[in-house]
Amino acid sequence: MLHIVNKSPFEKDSFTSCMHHAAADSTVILIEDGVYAALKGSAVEGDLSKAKVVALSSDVAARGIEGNIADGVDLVDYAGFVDLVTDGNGVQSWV
Amino acid sequence: MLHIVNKSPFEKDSFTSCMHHAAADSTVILIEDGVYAALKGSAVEGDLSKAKVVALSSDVAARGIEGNIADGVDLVDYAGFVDLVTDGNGVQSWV
Amino acid sequence: MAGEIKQFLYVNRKAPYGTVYALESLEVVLIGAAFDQDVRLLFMDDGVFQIKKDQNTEASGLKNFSPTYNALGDYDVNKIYVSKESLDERGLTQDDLMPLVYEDEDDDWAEKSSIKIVSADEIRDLMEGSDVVLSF
Amino acid sequence: MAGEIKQFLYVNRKAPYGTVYALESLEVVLIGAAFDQDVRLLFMDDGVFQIKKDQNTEASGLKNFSPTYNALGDYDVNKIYVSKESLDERGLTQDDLMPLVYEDEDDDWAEKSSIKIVSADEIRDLMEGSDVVLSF
Amino acid sequence: MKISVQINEGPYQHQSSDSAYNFVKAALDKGHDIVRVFFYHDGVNNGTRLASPPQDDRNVQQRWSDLSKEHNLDLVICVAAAQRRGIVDDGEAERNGKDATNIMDGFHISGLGQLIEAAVESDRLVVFGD
Amino acid sequence: MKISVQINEGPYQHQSSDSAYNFVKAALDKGHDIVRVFFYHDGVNNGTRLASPPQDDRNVQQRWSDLSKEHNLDLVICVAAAQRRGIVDDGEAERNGKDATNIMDGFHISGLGQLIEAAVESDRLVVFGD
Repeated sequence: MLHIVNKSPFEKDSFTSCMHHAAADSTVILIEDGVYAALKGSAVEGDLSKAKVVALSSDVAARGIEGNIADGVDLVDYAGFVDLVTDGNGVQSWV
Repeated sequence: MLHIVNKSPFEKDSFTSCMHHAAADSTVILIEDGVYAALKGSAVEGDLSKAKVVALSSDVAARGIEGNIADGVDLVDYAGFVDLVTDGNGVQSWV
Repeated sequence: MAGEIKQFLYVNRKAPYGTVYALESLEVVLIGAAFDQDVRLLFMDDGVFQIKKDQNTEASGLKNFSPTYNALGDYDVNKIYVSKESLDERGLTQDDLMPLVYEDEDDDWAEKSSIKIVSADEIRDLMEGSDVVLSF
Repeated sequence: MAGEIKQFLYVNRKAPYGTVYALESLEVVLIGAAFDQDVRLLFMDDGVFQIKKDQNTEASGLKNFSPTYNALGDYDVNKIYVSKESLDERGLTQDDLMPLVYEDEDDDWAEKSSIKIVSADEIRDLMEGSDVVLSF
Repeated sequence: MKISVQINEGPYQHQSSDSAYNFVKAALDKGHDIVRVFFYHDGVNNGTRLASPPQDDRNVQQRWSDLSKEHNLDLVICVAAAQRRGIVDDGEAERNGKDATNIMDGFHISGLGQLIEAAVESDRLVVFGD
Repeated sequence: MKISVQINEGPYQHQSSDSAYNFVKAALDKGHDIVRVFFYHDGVNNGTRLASPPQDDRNVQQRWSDLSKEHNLDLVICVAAAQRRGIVDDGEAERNGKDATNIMDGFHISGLGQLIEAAVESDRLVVFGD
C-alpha cells in the first residue's frame, strides 16, 4: 500500500496517524506541506523509521528544505510518484 | 484578550498552541470543531485549566456532546459570545 | 470489468459540521451502495465524532444529517469499523455512539449491530485488504 | 478616528504553498503598510516556514512569493518576531531563515535585522499588547 | 460598539461563514454597529448568486444577502481574492473580458484597504476561518 | 494502467488541484490512461471560467481546460457539490432558474455515480484534498 500524506505533522494529525497505522513494509510519500515531516532534527523525526518514507522533490524545493532532509528519506519527482502509485497493491490518501 | 479556537485539538495544533500562549487571565471560547477540546476524560483535558475556557452551546449541541463536557467549562450562546468579544481588551482567532 | 467485486473502504477521519466532508462523504456512500461492491466504513481519529449520538443542530442553523447513518443498514452497508484508540483518546466509549444496526437476511432478519470496535492492527489489515480507499 | 495609531499584529501560523493563507496574508501586510499604523508580524508554529530561505518553486509550478518578504523593510515593516520554540520543534535555527533587514533612518540608514527571536512569554506579551490581531 | 468581521472560507465546505452569520446577527440584536463584513480568501465564494443548495438545508449565500438588505450591511469581497476564484460583478467582467457575472445582490467587490480601514475604524475585528 | 483522480479543494486556496494537475500530466507522459478526473467538495470551483488570476501566477482553472482538450480528459464536476457552491452549466441554469452560467469549457457536471464508476473501472483512484 502507498500512503500519501499532504499536511504538516506539526499542524495536523494525518502524518502521525498514518505512521501509526501503516504496515511496516508500506511506502509513505510526503507531498505538499507533508514534506515538512521529513525535516532532520524535528520533533517527529523518530516516526520516519516506521515505514519507507519518500518526499516529492518539487514540494521540498518550493519550501527551501532540500538541505534539511533527514537521512534515509529519498526524494522522487512526479514521474516517481506515478510509479509508486502504479507499483504495489493500492493507494490511500491521508487527507 | 479573548481567544477563539475553532478546530478540534485532536486534528490541529491551534488549541494546544493557544493554551500555551494565552495569558492565564484570558478567556478562550471554543466554537465549531473547537468544542471537542472541552470533552471530559480526553487526552487534552489537562490543558483546560490553563485559562478560563467556555464553549459555544449551539456547536456543543450540534455535535451531541452536551453530556460529555468537562467540569469547569461553561456554555455560552451567540449573545454570550458577542459579550465576550466586546468585554475585555481585544480578540484573537486561532485560525 | 462488469461483475468484478471490489473491496471499497471509506476512511472517515474528520469531525462533522466544522467542515462538509462528513456530509458529502455520506452522500458518496449512499450513491455507492447502488453499485454491487463490498463496502466497509471506517471511522477513526475525529471521524468517530460523525456517529456520536444526540446530535442536535437546531440552535446552530446547520443541517443535522446524523439520522442518515441509521439508514445505512437498509442500504446493505453494515460493516462499520470504529477505532478503539480514537474513542479512548477522546474520552468516548461505544455507548456514546449511535446504535447502528441492520437486519441479517441470513439469520431470519434478526437485528444486529453494524459496528465493530477495532484496534490499530485491525485497521492496518482493513486498509491493506482494500482495492479502493476513499478518504474524506 | 483619524490620526489614531493602533497596534496591529499579524499572526502567521501556516506554512506557505500548501494553502494560500501565507501569500494572501502578505498581500494584506503590503496594503496595510500604506495606513499609518504600528505593524508587527509574528511567525509562529508552521508560520516560521514562510520565511525559510532557499525557496524554489520552479519544478512545482507554484508562484514563489518569498522574495516579497525582503521588501517588507522598504515598507517600514521591520518588527518581525519569530517563535524560538517553533523553530526548535522543526529542527530549524535563525540561520535557516531569510535575513530580513531594514535601513534605520535614525541611525544613518544602517542596515539592521528586522527579525527578533522570541519566547512563548514574549509572544504572550505581543498579543496582549495589540489592538488588532489579524490571523492567517 | 463598532465591530467588523472577516470571513476566510467559502460556504458549506467550512462552518466559518455560518458562525460569522450567527455572530453578526447576535451582535445586531444587541444593538452593536457592524462596520463591515469582509470576505477574503475562499470567503469570496459566499458572494455568488448561482448556488442552489438542497431545499432541506440553509442557503448560506442568500442569507447574507437578505441580512445585508435588512440591516444595510456593508458586505465587501476582496477583489484580488475574487479574481483568483472567479467572483465577478459588472465592472470586473468588463475589465477582465468575462462574458458573465455571478455576484449576489448585496455584496460588492473592493480592495484590501477596506479590511485595514475596517480594522482601524472598529473597536473589534473578529476573524472566522479554517 | 487505468488511473482516476479525485480533487476535493478549490483552486489557489489549497495546493491539491496543483498537485493533481502535475500528477495527471506525469501519468499521461508515462502512457497511463486517465479514466476520469472527478471534482468533489470545493473541488468543483476548479471548473469556473470567470477567474482572472494575476499575470505572474499560474492559471489553475484554465490549465485543466487546456489539458482536457489536449488529452481528451474526462473532467467531471459533482452536481450536488456544484449546486451548493454555484457552479452552473446551461442545463443547471435552466433547471434552477439561474440567469448565468460560469462553467469552463472542458468540464461537465454529472452525478456522484461517476466517482464510484471511475473507482470500479480504474486500477487506482488517487485522492487529492485538504
